[in-house]
Amino acid sequence: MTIEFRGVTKRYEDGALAVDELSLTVPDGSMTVFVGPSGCGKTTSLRMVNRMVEPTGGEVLLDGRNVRDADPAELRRGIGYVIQHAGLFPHRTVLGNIATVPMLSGWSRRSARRRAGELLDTVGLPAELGSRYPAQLSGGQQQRVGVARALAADPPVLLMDEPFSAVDPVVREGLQDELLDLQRRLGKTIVFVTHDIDEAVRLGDRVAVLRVGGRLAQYGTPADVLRHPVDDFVAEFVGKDRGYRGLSFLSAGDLEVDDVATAAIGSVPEDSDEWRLAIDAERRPRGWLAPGSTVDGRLAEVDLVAGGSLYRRGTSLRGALDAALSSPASLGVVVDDDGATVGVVTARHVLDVIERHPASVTATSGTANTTATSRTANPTATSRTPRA
Amino acid sequence: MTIEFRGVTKRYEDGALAVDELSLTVPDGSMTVFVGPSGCGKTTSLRMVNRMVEPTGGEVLLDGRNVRDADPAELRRGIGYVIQHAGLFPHRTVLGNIATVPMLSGWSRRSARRRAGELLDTVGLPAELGSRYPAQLSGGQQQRVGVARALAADPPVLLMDEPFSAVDPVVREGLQDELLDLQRRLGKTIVFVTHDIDEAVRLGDRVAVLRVGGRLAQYGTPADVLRHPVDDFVAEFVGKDRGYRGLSFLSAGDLEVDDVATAAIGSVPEDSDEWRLAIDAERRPRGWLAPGSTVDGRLAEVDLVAGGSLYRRGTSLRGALDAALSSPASLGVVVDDDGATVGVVTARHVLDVIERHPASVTATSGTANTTATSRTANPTATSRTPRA
Amino acid sequence: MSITDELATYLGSANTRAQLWAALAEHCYLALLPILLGVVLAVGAGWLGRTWPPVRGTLAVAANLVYTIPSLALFVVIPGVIGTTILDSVNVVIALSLYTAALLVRPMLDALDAVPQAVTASATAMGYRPARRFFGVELPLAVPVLAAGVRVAAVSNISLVSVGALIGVGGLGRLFTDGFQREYYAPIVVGVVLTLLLALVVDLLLVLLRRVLTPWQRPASPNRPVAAGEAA
Amino acid sequence: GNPLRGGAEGGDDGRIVIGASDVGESLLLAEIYAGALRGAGADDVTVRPPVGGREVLVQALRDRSLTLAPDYSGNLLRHFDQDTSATTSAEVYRELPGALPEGLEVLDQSPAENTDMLVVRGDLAAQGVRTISDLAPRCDRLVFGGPGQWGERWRAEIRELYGCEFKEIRTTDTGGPVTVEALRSGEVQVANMFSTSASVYSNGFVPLDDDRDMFPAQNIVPLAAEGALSARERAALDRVSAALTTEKLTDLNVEFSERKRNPADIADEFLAQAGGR
Amino acid sequence: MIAETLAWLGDPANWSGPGGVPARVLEHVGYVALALAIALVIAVPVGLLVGHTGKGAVLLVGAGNIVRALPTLGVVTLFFLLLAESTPAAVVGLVVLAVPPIMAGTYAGVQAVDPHVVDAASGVGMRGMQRLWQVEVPIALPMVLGGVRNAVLQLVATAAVAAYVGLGGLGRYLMDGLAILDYAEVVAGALFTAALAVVLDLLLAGLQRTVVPRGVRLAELATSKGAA
Ligand SMILES: Nc1ncnc2c1ncn2[C@@H]1O[C@H](COP(=O)(O)OP(=O)(O)OP(=O)(O)O)[C@@H](O)[C@H]1O
Ligand SMILES: Nc1ncnc2c1ncn2[C@@H]1O[C@H](COP(=O)(O)OP(=O)(O)OP(=O)(O)O)[C@@H](O)[C@H]1O
Ligand SMILES: [Mg+2]
Ligand SMILES: [Mg+2]
Repeated sequence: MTIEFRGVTKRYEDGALAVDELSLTVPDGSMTVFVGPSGCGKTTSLRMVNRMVEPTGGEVLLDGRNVRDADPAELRRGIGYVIQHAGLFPHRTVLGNIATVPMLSGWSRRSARRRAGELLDTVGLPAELGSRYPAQLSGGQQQRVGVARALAADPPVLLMDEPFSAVDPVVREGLQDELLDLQRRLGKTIVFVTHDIDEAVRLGDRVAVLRVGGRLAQYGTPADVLRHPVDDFVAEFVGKDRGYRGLSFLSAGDLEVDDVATAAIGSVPEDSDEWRLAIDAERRPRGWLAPGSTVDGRLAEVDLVAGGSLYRRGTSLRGALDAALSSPASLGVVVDDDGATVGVVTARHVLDVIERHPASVTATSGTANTTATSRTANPTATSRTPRA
Repeated sequence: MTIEFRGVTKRYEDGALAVDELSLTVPDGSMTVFVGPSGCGKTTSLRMVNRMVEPTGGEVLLDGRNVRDADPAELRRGIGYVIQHAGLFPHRTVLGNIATVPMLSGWSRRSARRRAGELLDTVGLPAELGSRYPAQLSGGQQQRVGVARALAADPPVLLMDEPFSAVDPVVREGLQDELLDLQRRLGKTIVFVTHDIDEAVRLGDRVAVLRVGGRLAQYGTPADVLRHPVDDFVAEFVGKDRGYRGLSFLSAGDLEVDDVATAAIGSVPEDSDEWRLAIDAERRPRGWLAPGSTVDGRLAEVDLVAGGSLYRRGTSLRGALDAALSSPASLGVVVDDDGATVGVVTARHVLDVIERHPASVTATSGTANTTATSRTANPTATSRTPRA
Repeated sequence: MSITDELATYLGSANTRAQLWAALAEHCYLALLPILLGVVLAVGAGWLGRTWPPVRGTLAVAANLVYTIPSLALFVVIPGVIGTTILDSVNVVIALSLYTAALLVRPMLDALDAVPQAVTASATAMGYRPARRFFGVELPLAVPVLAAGVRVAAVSNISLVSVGALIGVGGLGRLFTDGFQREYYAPIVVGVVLTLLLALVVDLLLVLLRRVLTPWQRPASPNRPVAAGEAA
Repeated sequence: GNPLRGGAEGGDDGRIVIGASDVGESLLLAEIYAGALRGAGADDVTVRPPVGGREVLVQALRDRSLTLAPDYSGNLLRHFDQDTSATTSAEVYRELPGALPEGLEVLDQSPAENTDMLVVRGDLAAQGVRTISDLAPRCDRLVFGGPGQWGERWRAEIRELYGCEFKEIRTTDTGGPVTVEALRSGEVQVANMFSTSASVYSNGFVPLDDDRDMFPAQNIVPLAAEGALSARERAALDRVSAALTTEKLTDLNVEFSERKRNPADIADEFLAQAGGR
Repeated sequence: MIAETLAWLGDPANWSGPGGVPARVLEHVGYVALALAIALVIAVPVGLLVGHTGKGAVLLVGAGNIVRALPTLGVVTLFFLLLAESTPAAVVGLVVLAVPPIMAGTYAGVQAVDPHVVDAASGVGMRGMQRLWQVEVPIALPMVLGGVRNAVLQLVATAAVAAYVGLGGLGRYLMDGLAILDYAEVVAGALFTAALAVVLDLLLAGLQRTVVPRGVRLAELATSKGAA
């Protein structure tokens, strides 16, 4: 289901202009992330989709139909909504929470709860959590229940308002992975709100950067926004590591992988004046053996220098560069999907690939329109902000 | 004043082991940051310094004297304490809050308030805020007042428990800068608690990474922790960008700065098939003029491609690499302290410098002791965690 | 005569015991029915305050005003207003219902306000219409706070019913007037003790009822404590 | 509905509700009536706890919340006929039926009397105050204690008959503990009490002789809602009234307010003695 | 009834002398003030202590509930018999009535002080009593006064029972009116009682405004706005 904002404006009763002439399209089956500083109108924009907020100007269309023409309650039952802290009903069990929308839509209690049980599985929660109350779950589990609840009636559209901001960074990353996976499997049209540019870039097919006052600053693919911010506001907002982060969107392509001297744990390595990668029986990297170091008898973990981050073959250049930079040997270890060592890369190889990449800059004149180097179809967006 | 933890253990009445045999020394005038996942005992450790929590084993020494021998209230008046959410007294004005400790210590009302006024300035707040109440301040301002209050009696030691966690990232960065500046000027001995590794690395002379169960995983300089995590827990905790982040601790040294073709805004540039850096009258970079682009008349901002991040000369290699990576021309712009263009660097130059850096790895055998590549004196620490 | 002897003599009469039971039964009826009615009224007020916020101020003021009227006066004036007979126990029931409602309106409104915004917002977003949301989500979540208010109201009611004895409808209160008239400690002591016991039992039952109505507040699993939202 | 209230109170369904005023012995009399009626076969008889004064009882009898209540002939007459000059038992009882409003009736009156009387403490009596006439010259220095409605009923009378105008008329209660306490402590010097009241004598108070017959005869008389009682029930009540004498009533009062016995128990004993059942 | 009440109010006899409205109001206020003063002396220290130390909260709530359940009429009559004096009996009954709300308000107020603030108070080196007086009490004041207002409302409404044991006050109109079914008098009594309660409550609200620290009010405002 395609979501389209057409010149949408929201001015609250107190005169605050929360959203100003927002126009953009979220194509069917894709995820758009609204990102921007606090108070820039992200939540307001999101809520105009399910009529929790009524626009004071413009219109929001779902598959071309103005949402204003739908009965609000009916409309909302067809749109999943997930918010920060999950907004779970504390007085209902996990299953009761998930079954809410089906029950509202008139399903029988039994089938609603059966569906809820399935969804527990979909979001990766064990079935025995079903009878718990939200207060008995961890933050991450609550968020998963929130997602399951939003999915319960199998709505084509999902709205998610900072759903993961209350959980700690590690759990958060796990939840993001699961959301990406879910999205791949279910193909919903998702609007996601966050104020964290990293999250936006990680999740979105497209990112809409809003500025305070509710104006769209830029709408484009994450690569676009990171690599070609339209103005200083966006540049500042995406942060000073944007060059490095932008590598996330460069595929490794023909990255040259070198062989590396290895030494198996348990073997008796000869002395050597080069760095050797210690590997175990499954060829998984365990650490580095420094040049000139001597090993008493068989090679054991205690003889090693801790390794750097690992680079999984086929992922973006960001990981490759970090692997090389973090390695004590300056050699980034490349592993396959099973974690077995494939070889090593140097930072220089990575730079080679970066340089070989086609210069993706097409917007040579100072238009503020977003560029077209999208991962998916060309987003329809109008950013009316002139270059700062 | 030196703070020393000697085999400090805290087991709460309910049996929870919050801190387990913690031993480390915070040298006089330095800042140590405790970092670790939620519940790892950071707060507990911190509060044992000013006896808000009494250890169940071991001892905490201030300049060699066991804190247990001091009167708690007296002790606390000599130790500044800043907590999350600032913990300001809502019924007192800003000045009243800051003057609390001097008044408790028997200063006259007048001198206490005069001192409070000075401190407002120290923490960068305008004097007119003095008569406001905490509820009338923004989160960032409240945090500043919290810091001022802790500084009021000019204590040699400051304890700060996630003081900036309630404010948004931009404000937070500002507060961190101010804290670093303050620390430079006042030379307090500071223990700082956070669960954000970025904050820890940014602020600390030393970072103590704790694991759940209250055990010290690693104690060392930020560079150390980022570049040589002692085990998988620390490696995982410091995150997967650690190679890149670790560049923060490599000085640019003899980084080669190249000249770059420039074009002044307002001039009429000739056509050219190389990237040219657009600069203004003060030589500040404004963006890039793409190869082969034509300019109608005088060069204006609209003709330009947005530039990448800027690299300030003399700062770490991290900024230099990002500047190169984020530049549409693959040339990172180097500026001086006034923001005027000095030249450009390429990613390759940066790699050259990285490679020329002395391999800082000295711990070639698998000891878990921290390495000695410290920014300051060798920290005294015992991490009893074996390699994972 | 010592008080124990006096009590023994007093309770020795079968007629006395029969009267005590009747008084106790009447006391229960007079104190407990108003709680039920008062809760219904307060819920109604809460609903009104939620759906039409401008009346909230009025509701709060009205509740406070009701509370300022002496119970005795209310007992006596009610027949004049609604046309019941003066000895009708309905007068007491109505008066106490009003007091209960007055006592509960504030906590009711506060409790409804305390329902986390995220929860109401997600209910709305899931397609709840207002009435269903109120009864299905907001009201249940207000129960813990409301329950605390009901406990106070119940105990106050049980104590207040006695005043009805001055108009001849007072349950155990008649023991006080009787003891007073005859300068007789026994009935007063028995009356006070029975009132306290009744209050204790009712309070206990309300606590149990609250537990039954709020299963989510029970720490069912050991891994996470549940925030206790109980007011004193 | 109210499970304790049943249907229409004091109605024609055979249910009998007996009321009592806040005069102490009223409850005792009500229990005696209740016992007598039960003896006469009425099976649904309740005694309500005391409520206020005559005004309340009359109102309740008229709206049939009550069926029956004990009353005192003289005051009852005055209640409906302010200007009556009847003072003797016979005069009063003769005038009563005519004075009663629609819906009320009185049964046979009992020879037992319980009149209002003014009492003083022993010390005042010792100064020679034995009658109200003795009291009259001192009235303007004395504080009087009595029920709330006393002033309205008697202030003018006592001024007219005796020329007594009290310094202050204070509200205590209807011959109950507050009155006793006030007189005992000297807070009031004269009080209105009742002739059968045990506490007058147990406290050493001295009743003053009503030498100009201000207080009318006060024979005990059952006041009933008209037609609410069967002939058999009326007969039972008449028998009880006949059996009750002033001495007997005073004795019963001692049992009630001095020995603190349950009024129902006292009533049972009395009725057994009087062969009322 | 309205006409009769107006007539009663218009009768000058009801406005003068020992039985007149001004005298009755004064008596009424007297009982309330005396009972309130005693209740404050009992309830506030207990509430502060329990709130400050956090010890005995269960006991306090339990005891509060039991005291609340004590029937005022029972207490008054019992003490009348015990003391053979009307005023102390009535006052004891009223004190019993006023203690629970004041105690609960005080305790809840101290207990509700943001734990971060209490923690900060200890952290800057305040000793127990300094923390209590300099931090907990000022912040708890709104709730303490809330409890007092609550108590005053109940006191004013219930001081009428004093009339039952022969005392004055506005309850006199209720009791005497009731005895002779003079509705006008009862209604007048009720009106004056209610009006007195409202006036006293307004006075206390004014007091609350002046004694509650501005910062605390601002903080309350901020949170209530946040919640709205
Ligand atoms: N109900 C409302 N009435 C008045 N103004 C409002 C209302 N809701 C939001 N606003 C204002 O509209 C602007 C946008 O608010 P919105 O909640 O959409 O921001 P946001 O981007 O979601 O911010 P945050 O990141 O803090 O959640 C803000 O200035 C806010 O104060
Ligand atoms: N007063 C207490 N009583 C019992 N256990 C406690 C108490 N305070 C803390 N703990 C427990 O001790 C452990 C360490 O707590 P502490 O507050 O020091 O952690 P922390 O590292 O500061 O965590 P966070 O990042 O969440 O603030 C936790 O498991 C916690 O549950
Ligand atoms: Mg928002
Ligand atoms: Mg902590």
